[in-house]
Amino acid sequence: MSEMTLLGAVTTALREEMERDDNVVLLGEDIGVNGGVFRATEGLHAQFGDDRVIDTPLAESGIVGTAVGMALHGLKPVPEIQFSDFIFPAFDQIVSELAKMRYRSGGEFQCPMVIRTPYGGGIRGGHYHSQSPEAYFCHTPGLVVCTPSTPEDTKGLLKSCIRSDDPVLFFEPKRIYRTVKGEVPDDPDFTVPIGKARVARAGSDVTVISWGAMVHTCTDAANLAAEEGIDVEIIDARTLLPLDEETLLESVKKTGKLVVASEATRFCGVASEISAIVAEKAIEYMEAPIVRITGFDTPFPYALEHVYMPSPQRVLQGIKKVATFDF
Amino acid sequence: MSEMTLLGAVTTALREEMERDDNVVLLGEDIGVNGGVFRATEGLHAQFGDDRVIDTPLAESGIVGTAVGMALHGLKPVPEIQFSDFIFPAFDQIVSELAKMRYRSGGEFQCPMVIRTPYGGGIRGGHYHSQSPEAYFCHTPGLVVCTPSTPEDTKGLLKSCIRSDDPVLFFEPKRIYRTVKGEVPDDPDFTVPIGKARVARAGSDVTVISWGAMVHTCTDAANLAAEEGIDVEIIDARTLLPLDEETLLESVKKTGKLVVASEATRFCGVASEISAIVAEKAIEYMEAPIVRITGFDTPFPYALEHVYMPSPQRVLQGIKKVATFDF
Amino acid sequence: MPEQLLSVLGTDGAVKKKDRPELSDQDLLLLHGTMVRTRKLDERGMLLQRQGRIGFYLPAFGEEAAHIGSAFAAEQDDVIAQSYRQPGIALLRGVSAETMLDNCFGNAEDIVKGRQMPVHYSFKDAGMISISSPIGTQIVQGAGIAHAMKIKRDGRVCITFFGDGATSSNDFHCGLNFTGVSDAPCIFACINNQWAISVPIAKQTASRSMASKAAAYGMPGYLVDGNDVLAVYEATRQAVERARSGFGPTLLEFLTFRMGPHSSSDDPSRYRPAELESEWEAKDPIERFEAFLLREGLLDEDAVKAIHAEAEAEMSKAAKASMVKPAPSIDSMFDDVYAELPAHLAEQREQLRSEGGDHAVDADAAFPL
Amino acid sequence: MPEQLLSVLGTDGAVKKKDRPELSDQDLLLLHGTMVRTRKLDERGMLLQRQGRIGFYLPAFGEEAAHIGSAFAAEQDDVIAQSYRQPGIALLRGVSAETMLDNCFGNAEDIVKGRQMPVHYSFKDAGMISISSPIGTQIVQGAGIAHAMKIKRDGRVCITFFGDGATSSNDFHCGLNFTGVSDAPCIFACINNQWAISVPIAKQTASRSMASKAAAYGMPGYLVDGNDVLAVYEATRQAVERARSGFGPTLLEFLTFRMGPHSSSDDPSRYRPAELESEWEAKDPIERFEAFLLREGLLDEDAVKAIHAEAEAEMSKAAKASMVKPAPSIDSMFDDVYAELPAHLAEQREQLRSEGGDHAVDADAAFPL
Ligand SMILES: Cc1ncc(C[n+]2csc(CCOP(=O)(O)OP(=O)(O)O)c2C)c(N)n1
Ligand SMILES: Cc1ncc(C[n+]2csc(CCOP(=O)(O)OP(=O)(O)O)c2C)c(N)n1
Ligand SMILES: [Mg+2]
Ligand SMILES: [Mg+2]
Repeated sequence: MSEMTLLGAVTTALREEMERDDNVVLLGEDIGVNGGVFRATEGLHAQFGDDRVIDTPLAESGIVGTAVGMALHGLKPVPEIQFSDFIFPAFDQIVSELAKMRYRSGGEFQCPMVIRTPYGGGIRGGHYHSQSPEAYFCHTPGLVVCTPSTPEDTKGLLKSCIRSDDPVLFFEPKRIYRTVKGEVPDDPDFTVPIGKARVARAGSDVTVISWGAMVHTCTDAANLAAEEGIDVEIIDARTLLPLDEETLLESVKKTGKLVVASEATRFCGVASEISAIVAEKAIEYMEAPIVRITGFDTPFPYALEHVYMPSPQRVLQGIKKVATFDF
Repeated sequence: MSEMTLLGAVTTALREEMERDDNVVLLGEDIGVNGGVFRATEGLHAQFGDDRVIDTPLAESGIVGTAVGMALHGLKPVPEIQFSDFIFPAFDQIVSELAKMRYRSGGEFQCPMVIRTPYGGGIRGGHYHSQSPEAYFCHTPGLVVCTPSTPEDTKGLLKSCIRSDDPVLFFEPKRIYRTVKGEVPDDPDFTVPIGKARVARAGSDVTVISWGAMVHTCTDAANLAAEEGIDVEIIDARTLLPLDEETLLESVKKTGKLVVASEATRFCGVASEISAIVAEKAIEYMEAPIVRITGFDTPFPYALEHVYMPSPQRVLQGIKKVATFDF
Repeated sequence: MPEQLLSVLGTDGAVKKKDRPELSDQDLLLLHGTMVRTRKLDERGMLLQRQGRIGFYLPAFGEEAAHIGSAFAAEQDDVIAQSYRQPGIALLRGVSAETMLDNCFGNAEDIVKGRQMPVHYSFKDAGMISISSPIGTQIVQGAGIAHAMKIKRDGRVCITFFGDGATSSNDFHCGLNFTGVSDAPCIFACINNQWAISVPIAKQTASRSMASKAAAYGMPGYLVDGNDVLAVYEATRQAVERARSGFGPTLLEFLTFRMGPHSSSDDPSRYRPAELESEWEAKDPIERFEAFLLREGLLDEDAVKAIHAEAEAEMSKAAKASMVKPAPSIDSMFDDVYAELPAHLAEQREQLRSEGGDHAVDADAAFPL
Repeated sequence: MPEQLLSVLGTDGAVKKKDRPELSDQDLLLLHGTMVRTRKLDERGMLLQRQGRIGFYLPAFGEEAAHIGSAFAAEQDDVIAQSYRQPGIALLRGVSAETMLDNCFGNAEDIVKGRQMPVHYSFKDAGMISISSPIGTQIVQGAGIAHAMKIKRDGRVCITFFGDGATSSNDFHCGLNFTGVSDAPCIFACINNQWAISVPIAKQTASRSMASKAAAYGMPGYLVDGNDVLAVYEATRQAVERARSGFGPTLLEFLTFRMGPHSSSDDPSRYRPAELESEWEAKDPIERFEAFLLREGLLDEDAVKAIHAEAEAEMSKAAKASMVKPAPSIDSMFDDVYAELPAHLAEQREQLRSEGGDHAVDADAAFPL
């Protein structure tokens, strides 16, 4: 085991998988000599050279489109989108091409790749350096969407994703890149399975499901709730698509109360999907409304970021609402 | 009143608004001399000329980006995206620019425009001529999303949208462009309000909410249900963002049973949002699971389109499930 | 000099000795045969659509020289990333007409399992990647394929085909710009048929030619007579040789004319003059090549007729065979979304199975692509 | 001939008589004063960031001639669509430094209501559209603005500014291609500072120059010495005149150098050699212009010093004034999403109000743009 930051876990996973498989190549803006603007690829250009760590021109659709071609020809590209807010120029290549390639070719072709991208608020980035766009990709069959919250899961999931045959959107919670540290297994074959949630905290009164940096906000909220005698179970979804419904449903059937917490804007977000799944499959167990604690349905503001983002207190409010609800 | 098709209502609304306001301009691929591949702009080039009916180069991001600039300089553009499946190259201009312009400029600028685009399946169009991508836009604060289902609403809503100060995605249900006909008011100031749902059929046992071509599928299902003694209320959402929660909640509080029907893929779709709203705000009234009848979570298939798309029978199955549910 | 139209074949079929590409008689006849077969396949496709047997078809009338001549300059293990309007490449690379029509019927033997519209082929064994509808996407993918070839040093090249309309796409810009920088072995082959559905090239770009766009990406560009199969072949051969030798990408523009409608849904009389059509009919690339073959004595009139008749028979037979095959299984709808079926799709498949397949909706067939 | 670098000012400040643009002494001094004020504003912005008073800053050190000289060639009611790195245009057009710093502080008097990061201005009254972070988006918007001008026949032109990195964007391609066809009065002004964060132009494009990309769109392109404010002005003046007279768009490339970091989050020593930086420091556009003004007798050394000191004082005063203003109201977060507040946002605002504003999260300040 080694202690590392979440960012360090990204770099370690990339290095290990590049050492393991010559077909793994990285491409993106500023990822070479500069090591990425967050330094996620620090040292990799020096170690693997120009052919495998490629600084590209400034065009996300070119990055993903090129990566699709590379994957079609047998490489395993791991493109970086510098901020997830800048993924939209690549949306067509992701939604129309990457996601559908295996299906539309009757299984003749596949495009395994991992699109890594830092996401989320809390770094005073305003509109265009703070968004949480995971729902757009979750609405797209054929994609896998992952959102780790710990260094261990980051390393293990990223490695699973690189080894997977499916195209993955790997959303890295940049707010906690450096602030969250943890022990991570050194075994180069340590992986975390795609599609499996993690019970981050066991509890019996209320289920809280979340992902990415919000898991830590929820943990703070759960601690506050404990002081008020409410025992919260936290599920870290880890993979959003395909979602681990089993773990979710098992928990809500036990607690009968659910809070879904997400940084993203609410309307048509992943929080809504999770709520809908429960309302369809376990409504008879529910003893309270299903509460979503999310970003507001406005663009992400700069100066008011601290009130825009769901705080532990706001999550706590949701927990208390469902805990005390009486039909 | 005049009888017209849904397509005719589009053309009529465009013509009337262009006659009313010189700032209204159309742009898109093949919309000029050719009148659009569906003929929605038939005759408008001849009537209004090159300056106001503009055939563009083949680039949706260019179409929307140009329209954003035109709107910034006081025109009221109505771009056409030939099929909604081809809107994704324009995604960045829509999500990053159009939707956020007023907010990010502190209200200095706005980009009123209506992006018209035919959507949905049922024309044997396969992957790329059949999708229902409305949820992507509903997850984007700042946009208005409309989906009419009748000629009257099409004319009235499109006119409201063109007169609105907000940017609108106007999804036209192409499957019923020519098959659905109806009486439409001739009054050039006839409009239908944005953000208001319509009770398409009053009923007391089960609420079905839908939009676009699916409203007709739901009507067929409701007729089948009636034969089995189930009285269905159908809500035609008409506007998806902002959604008319009031009409929806009023209905489900009455019936206690809800089926949400949509052509789009399920995961993170608008159907899920509607379900989540009810699960959050009216769960105590619900007497059955909230059932979503939607497209499957696969790309849109060609040869199996007829089993992919929700049929009246499939909607009926959902209606019966909630009607007969026992906690 | 992009502005000079490279041409080899005279309109009368005459060729200057020094211009004649090094092609064996067999090669020349193979080129001709493939062009004729492609024409007949397209005629059959249009007929099947008019008969209501398939929902849609999209022909390449008039563009046979441009795409077949070009693809002929690549080796079989070079990769083709094409648009929907180069059917002849598959025939050239040994795909049977029946396999292609299986796709148009979307039947159980369709390689893409009936999932895409007609003419959206995928022929991995023939080195041809899956075709999609969105315009231009294959251009940057071709750039990526070539970039992978460069990294793998596998000695291959990629040719990506696209239309004049596609030069306006984001992916054209990205594909050429990235490849200018990477120097990957990619040939960008623009089939300029002068129309993007109803939009003429003058409304597509103000550039003097498509070929001249190459300079913006630091690569050579050549304007080639796209109805001259020998010029097309030779220009591509040289580009392939440069790419394979490590000298990087080339943009080729093949100037031609879409002699038919955009697709079975299109009516060109709405937007282009009949005279223009007759003018270009006179330049039919197959007739022009046949003039050459006759002049060279490689074929006589009877042989030409026989080749046409044989191709016709081939397509008729293929259509008959494809027509009777069953539809794909309903279960197959859930395969290939992911490498393994995830739980939610297993559940949805179960749900569909439980319906017993009787919940079909009616779809109406005609629509414009 | 795009490849010829257009230049007027010698490095020693000498100008050939025939090359000298028709600018009054007052104009020349205004240009100089604005360049100096811009430099001082940027220094102040960087200082405020280093002091932790603002979260982020992005300077235009070394690029003052390129953007100020260019914008000076437009009339006040011509429209500017710019990127985040042309602060001098706002100063030139009469926006006060305090107003600009209000944006950097995101305070209650910030025109954009504290909603965007520092340097993301919107100055409608000064004819400058809202700046956003995504690279290139303003290029095609500029094309649209110009297209609207053409339709409205209002006699205006639009200048859109963008970096070398932005030439790779989809919106560059669309903006120039659409305008080539529409012939709208748009000037595309590429500030080629040779870097896109850490990526040098050689990795950005293989094109010989950015100006030479103009041919791909059927418009003229000129490569201009971007550290020579007179050449920049004159090239733009001619382009504006052409556009206003109905002769369509022009692409201008101003070759310059980003003398500072990309932004307060960037450390250029990681990716570019110090020697290169010193080489370009010697070409400082302000010093070069001052050499001219001294030589022409428009200023003497003392006057130059006074101008710098005055600009310095202006920025210090502006910073002090901005610094003490309160934050925007929490309620304001829900305004301007729509023209009218929809029900769901009213409800969310109510919810936030009910919290009493005590649910704040901690945000850490440093991050790379
Ligand atoms: C992104 C996108 N936008 C629009 C369309 C609709 N469409 C299909 S073909 C076509 C014209 C293509 O023209 P060109 O690239 O010249 O190819 P051609 O059809 O002439 O071979 C259009 C606009 C599409 N398929 N994809
Ligand atoms: C679409 C997009 N991708 C990535 C970024 C991150 N980013 C910010 S500035 C920049 C470099 C821009 O370079 P250039 O266009 O040359 O302008 P300069 O900063 O040199 O003025 C990058 C990559 C972004 N803002 N937008
Ligand atoms: Mg064409
Ligand atoms: Mg730059």
